[in-house]
Amino acid sequence: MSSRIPLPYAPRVLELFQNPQNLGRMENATITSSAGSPACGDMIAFYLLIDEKSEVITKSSFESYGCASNIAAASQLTIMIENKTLEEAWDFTWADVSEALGGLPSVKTHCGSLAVGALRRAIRAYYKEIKNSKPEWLPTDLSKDEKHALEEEALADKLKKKYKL
Amino acid sequence: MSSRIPLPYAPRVLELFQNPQNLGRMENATITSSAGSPACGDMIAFYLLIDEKSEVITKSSFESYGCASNIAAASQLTIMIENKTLEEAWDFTWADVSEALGGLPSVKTHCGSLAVGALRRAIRAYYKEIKNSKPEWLPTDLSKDEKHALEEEALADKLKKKYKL
Amino acid sequence: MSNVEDLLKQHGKAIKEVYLDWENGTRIEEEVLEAMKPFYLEKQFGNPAITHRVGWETYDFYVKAKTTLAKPLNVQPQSIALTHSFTESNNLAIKGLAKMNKKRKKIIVSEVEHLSVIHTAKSMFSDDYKVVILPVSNDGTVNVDMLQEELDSETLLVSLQSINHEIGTIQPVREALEIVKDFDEKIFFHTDATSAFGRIPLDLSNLDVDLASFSSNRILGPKGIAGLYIKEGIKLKSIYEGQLSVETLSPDVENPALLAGFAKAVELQFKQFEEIREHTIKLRDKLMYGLHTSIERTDINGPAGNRRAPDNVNISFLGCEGEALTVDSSMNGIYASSGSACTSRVLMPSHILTAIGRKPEEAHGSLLMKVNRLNTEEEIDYVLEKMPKIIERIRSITGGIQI
Amino acid sequence: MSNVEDLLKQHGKAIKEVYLDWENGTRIEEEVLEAMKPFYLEKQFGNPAITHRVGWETYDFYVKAKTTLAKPLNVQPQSIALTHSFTESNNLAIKGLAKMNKKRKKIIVSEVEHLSVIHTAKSMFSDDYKVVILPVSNDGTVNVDMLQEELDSETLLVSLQSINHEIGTIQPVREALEIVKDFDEKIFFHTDATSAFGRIPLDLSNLDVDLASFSSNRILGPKGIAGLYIKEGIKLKSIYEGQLSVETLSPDVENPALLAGFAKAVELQFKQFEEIREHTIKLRDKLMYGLHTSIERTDINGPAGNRRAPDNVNISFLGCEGEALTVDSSMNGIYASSGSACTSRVLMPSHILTAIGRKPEEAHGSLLMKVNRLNTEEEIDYVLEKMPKIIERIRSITGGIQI
Ligand SMILES: Cc1ncc(COP(=O)(O)O)c(C=O)c1O
Ligand SMILES: Cc1ncc(COP(=O)(O)O)c(C=O)c1O
Repeated sequence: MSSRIPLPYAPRVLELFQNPQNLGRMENATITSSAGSPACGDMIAFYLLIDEKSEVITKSSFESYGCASNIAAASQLTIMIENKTLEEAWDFTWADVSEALGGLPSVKTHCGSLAVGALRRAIRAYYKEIKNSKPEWLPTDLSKDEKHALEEEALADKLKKKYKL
Repeated sequence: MSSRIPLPYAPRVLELFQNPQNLGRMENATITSSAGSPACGDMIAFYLLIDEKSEVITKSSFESYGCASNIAAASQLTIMIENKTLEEAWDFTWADVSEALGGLPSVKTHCGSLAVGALRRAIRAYYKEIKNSKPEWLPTDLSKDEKHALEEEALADKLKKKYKL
Repeated sequence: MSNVEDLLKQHGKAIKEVYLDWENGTRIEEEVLEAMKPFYLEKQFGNPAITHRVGWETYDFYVKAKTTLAKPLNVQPQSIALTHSFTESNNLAIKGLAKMNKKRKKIIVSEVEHLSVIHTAKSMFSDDYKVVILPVSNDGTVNVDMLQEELDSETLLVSLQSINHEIGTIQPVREALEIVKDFDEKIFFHTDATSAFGRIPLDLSNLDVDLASFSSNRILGPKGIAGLYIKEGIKLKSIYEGQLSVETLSPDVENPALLAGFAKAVELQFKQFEEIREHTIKLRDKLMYGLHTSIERTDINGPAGNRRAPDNVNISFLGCEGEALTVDSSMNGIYASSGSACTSRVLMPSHILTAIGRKPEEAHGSLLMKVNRLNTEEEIDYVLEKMPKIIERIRSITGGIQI
Repeated sequence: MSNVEDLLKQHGKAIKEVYLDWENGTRIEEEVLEAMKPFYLEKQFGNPAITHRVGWETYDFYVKAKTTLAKPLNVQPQSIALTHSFTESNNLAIKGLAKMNKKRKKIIVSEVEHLSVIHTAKSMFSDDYKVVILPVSNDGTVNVDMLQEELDSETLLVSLQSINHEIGTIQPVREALEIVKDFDEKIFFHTDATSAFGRIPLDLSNLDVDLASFSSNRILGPKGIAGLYIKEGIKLKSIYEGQLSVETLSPDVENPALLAGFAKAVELQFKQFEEIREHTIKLRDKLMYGLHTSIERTDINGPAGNRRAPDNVNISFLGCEGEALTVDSSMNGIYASSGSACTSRVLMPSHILTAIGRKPEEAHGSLLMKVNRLNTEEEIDYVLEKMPKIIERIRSITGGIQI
C-alpha cells in the first residue's frame, strides 16, 4: 500500500500540528538558522537559547512554512533537544524524529529531515560565529541531513529558473 | 447505434420464428434447391410446387439450419411468392424480404439474402432441368443474391480448411 | 426510434425464468449493494492521496478492502492493483510488462485464452515481438510439452489461463509454471484467473506466479472493477497516461463504491467457498448429464469430472443452429449463449470450440450455460424439462438438411 | 495494520462539514442510485449484442440512455462512445486517432490541459511525433495567435480543453476551432469538455468539434463511466485489445448500472441547467470575493466574471503552505485541495498555476474549492466565517519567514 499511496500521518503529527510546541521567533536566541526554501514549499527557521558554559540548549523554538509533517517534525525536535547538550542534540537524526512522531510517510521524508538540517546548521553556526572553534565531535563534512537541506535549496533555484522568476 | 451493436429483430421475425409458415420438406415438389452450408451456420432448402402451364408457384416450403432471421426470411419469402408466377417470384430481392420482416439488422443481411439465393437457384434449376429452356427475363449472369450464396459456400470451404476437416 | 418494445411484446414473457448466461451479464446481491451505498450516498470518497479527513478515510478504506481482496489469494494487499475490467488487467499484464522489459521479445499464450489475452499478444506482434500460440487437446488442455519446446532465452512471458471461460477446462498451471521456472527463473508467468477466482483454490503464495488477473463481476460483484496481482518487485508500465502515481505502476482505479462491492462479493464468495463449490458442481452435473442423457446427438464440450470448472456447462446439439437455440430458449425463459458464428460480433464460430477440434457445425450448435450460487435445483429441473422440446422444435426446422 | 483510525480520532470531527473538494471525490444523489438499482439487483443486463430477451432489453436500454447523453450535446446517440473515465476518453481520442491516421505527426495541446491530455500527447512524442505545447496568458487563456502560427501540413490534431479544471478558465474553443478549420479542414479538433459539460452550453452540432470528452462523475453521476463524442466518419483504434466490435472502434464499456446512473445525472443536471448555473455562480462569487475581501495577501487564480467557470474558486494565500491549509481546513470541517507540491503525488506545484506565472510559493499556498448544486449559501457562510482564522493560524506558524 505504502508504495502506491502516501501513508496518512500518525496521530502525533496531527497533535503537534494542532498545538505546536515551542512555536515562534525567539528574540533573545543565542543562534538562529534556517533551511529549505519557500519555492519548494518547505522552509524552517530554528532558534536556540544556549547556556554558554554547559553548552546545554535551555530553550529552542521554530517557525515553519511547510506542511503538517514539517511543522510537527520541527516542533518534535525542539521538544527532544530541550536540556540536551549541543553534542547530544547533534546526534538526533531524521529517523529519531520520525520515530517520535509515530512514523512519517516515506514521501514526507524531506520535511522531517529539513528540521534536523536546520538544527545542525544552528549548532555549526554557534561554534563558528560565536565560539570561533570546532569541537572534536563535530564532523567537518556535511552530514546527510544538512546535505538534504542544501539539495532542497538547489532545487528551489532550479524551480525559479524553470519558471523564469 | 446500429453501427456498433447489431439491432435487435423486428417483431415479425420473432413471429415467424415462433410459427414458421410453410415449413418442411415437400415430397411432391416440382423442384428443390439449397443455399449456404452448415459450416457457416446457415443453410436453406427450398421446395417449389409449380403449375407447369401457368408457371405459377402454387405452393412452396423450406427447411432451415440457421438463426431466427434466416428462418423468418425463408418463411416470409414462401408467403410472398405464393400464387406468383416464376417471373414475379424472381423479382423479389433481399430488400423486399427485409422490408416485409420490418427490417433486418445489417449484420444479418446474409441470412435474408440466402433465402432469395435459394429461391432463384430453384427457379433456374426449374428451367434448366425440367423445361430445358431459358425465358427472356431470366438473366444469364448470376444475380447478387445468388453470388452471395456462392460466397457463403466458398467461405465454408475455407473454414473447413482452416480447421483441417 | 427503437422497436425493441414491440419485439419484447412479441417475445412474451415465460412463466418461469432461469438465467444461465452469467458469462455475458451479471447482477449483484442486495448485501453487495448495501456495502456500496454509503460510498455512493454519504461519502465523497475518491482520492486516497488527498490530505484531509475524507482522503484519509478513503485511504483507510482502501487498505481494508485490498486486504479483503488479497486474503483468498494469500498475498500482500499492496501487491493488488485495481483496474476497470479483467480485459484491462490482461492488457496491463502483457503490454505493461513488455514495455518495462524490452530485452526479451517472445510471448507464449494458448489458443484458448480469452480474446483480451490473444489479441493483446497479437497486437505486440507488429512491434517485432514473436508470439507463440500453444495448441490444446480435445478437452481444451494446454499442451505443456510444446510449452517446454518453445521456451528459449528470448522468452519474456508465458500467459496461461487458470480455467477456460467457455468450456471450463482447469489448466495445468502449476505444471506449466514449474516447466517455465525450471527452464529460466527470469521468464515471467501470467495467469488469467478470471474464471477461476472463487471457483478453485488459488493460493498464490504457493502457486508462485508473477501476475494474475481476476475480476469482480465474475463473482457477482459489480462490473467496472477488477484486480491484477503483481508480485513484489515487478514493474509494469501503465497502458494509458494520466495522473500517474509516484511509481511507474499504473495507478489504482479510484472507485470506492465499486471497490466496496468487489470486497463484499469476495467476502460472500469465500465465506461459503466449499458450499458454493458443491452446490454448483451438483447443478452442473445435473444439467450437463441430464441434457446429455435425455437428448440425442449431443456432445459435451470440455473435460469431465474434477478437471472441469464447477460452474461450466457447454454442450453442442447437432442439427441445431445456436442463435436459433438461444432465441427459442429465451422464449421459454431460459437465458444462455452460444459459440455460434451468428451470435458473435465477428460472425465466426467460437475460437475455443474450433481449437478443441469441433467442426464449425458443432460449434454453431453449442450452448454455454453457467451456474452459480444464485441458481437452484428447481431451476435446473425446469431447464431439463424444457430443453428437449426446444431442441426437437429447432431440429424439426432443420428438417432433412444434412449437417 | 493501519493507524488511520487513531489519526481520525486525533483529527476529531467538526460540528459542521462543508465539502468543496468535488475535483477529487464526488457522491451521487438518492435519485441517481434509484435509477441504477434495477440494473444491480434485478436484471443481468450486460451485453447488448446477445440474442435473447435480456440482451434485447439491454440494447433497448442502451439506445435510450445514449439518447439522453447525446441530447444536451445536440448530437446523434450513435456518436457517443462509452469509456471508463475521462482519462480513458482523452487517451482514446489522442492515441486512437493517431493510430488510425499515421500520415500526420504533429499534435498541439495547451500547457494547462489535464495531465491525461498532456501525458498522452507527450507519450506520442517518443514515437517520432512532434508535440507542441501552447502557452497561456496569466488568467489561463490559451494563446490562439500562437496556435495559428503552429499549424502546418503535418498537423494531425489540436486538443484544447473547454474549461480549465483547476482555475476555471473558459477557453476560446470556438475561435481556436475556426482558426484550425480555416487553415485546414483535415486537422482534427478535440476538446476535453470534462469540466465544461453541464456548466456551460455545449451545442456540438454548432460548435463543430471532431472529438469531445465528458464524464459522469463531474456532474454527480457515478464514477467508472465517461463519454467520448466521435463525429460521424471518424475512426479510432481501441487503446486496449479484447472482444472488439465489428468496427475498429473501441467497444462501448458494457456497464448498464453505471450507464443508468450517468443518464440520470445528465437528466438532473440539464433539467435545471440555468438554476444550477445561477446557484453556483452566486456561491462562487460569494466565496471567492468573500475570501478575497476579508483576508489580506490573497490572489485569485484564473479569470473573473463570465470568462470563469460557474463552479470554480481558486485562491492563493501568501505565506501559507497549501498542505497545512488543507489539513487545518479539514479539522474545521472544510474539505478542499491545493496546488501545493506537498499535496501532489510527484511533489511538484500545480503545472497549471506555474503556467499562469504564479511563483512556486504562490502555487504552494493555493486552495481549490468547487461548488455545485449540493452546496448551500449557509455552507459558504460557514467557510467565510472559519477561513480567516485558519489562514491567521497558518500564517502565525510561518511567522517571520520571508516568503
Ligand atoms: C467474451 C467477453 N469479452 C469481453 C468481456 C468484457 O469484460 P470486461 O469488461 O470485464 O473486461 C466479457 C465479459 O463478460 C466477455 O465475456
Ligand atoms: C487530477 C486528476 N487526475 C486523474 C483523475 C482521474 O479521473 P478519472 O478516473 O475519471 O479519469 C482525476 C479525477 O478526479 C483528477 O482530478
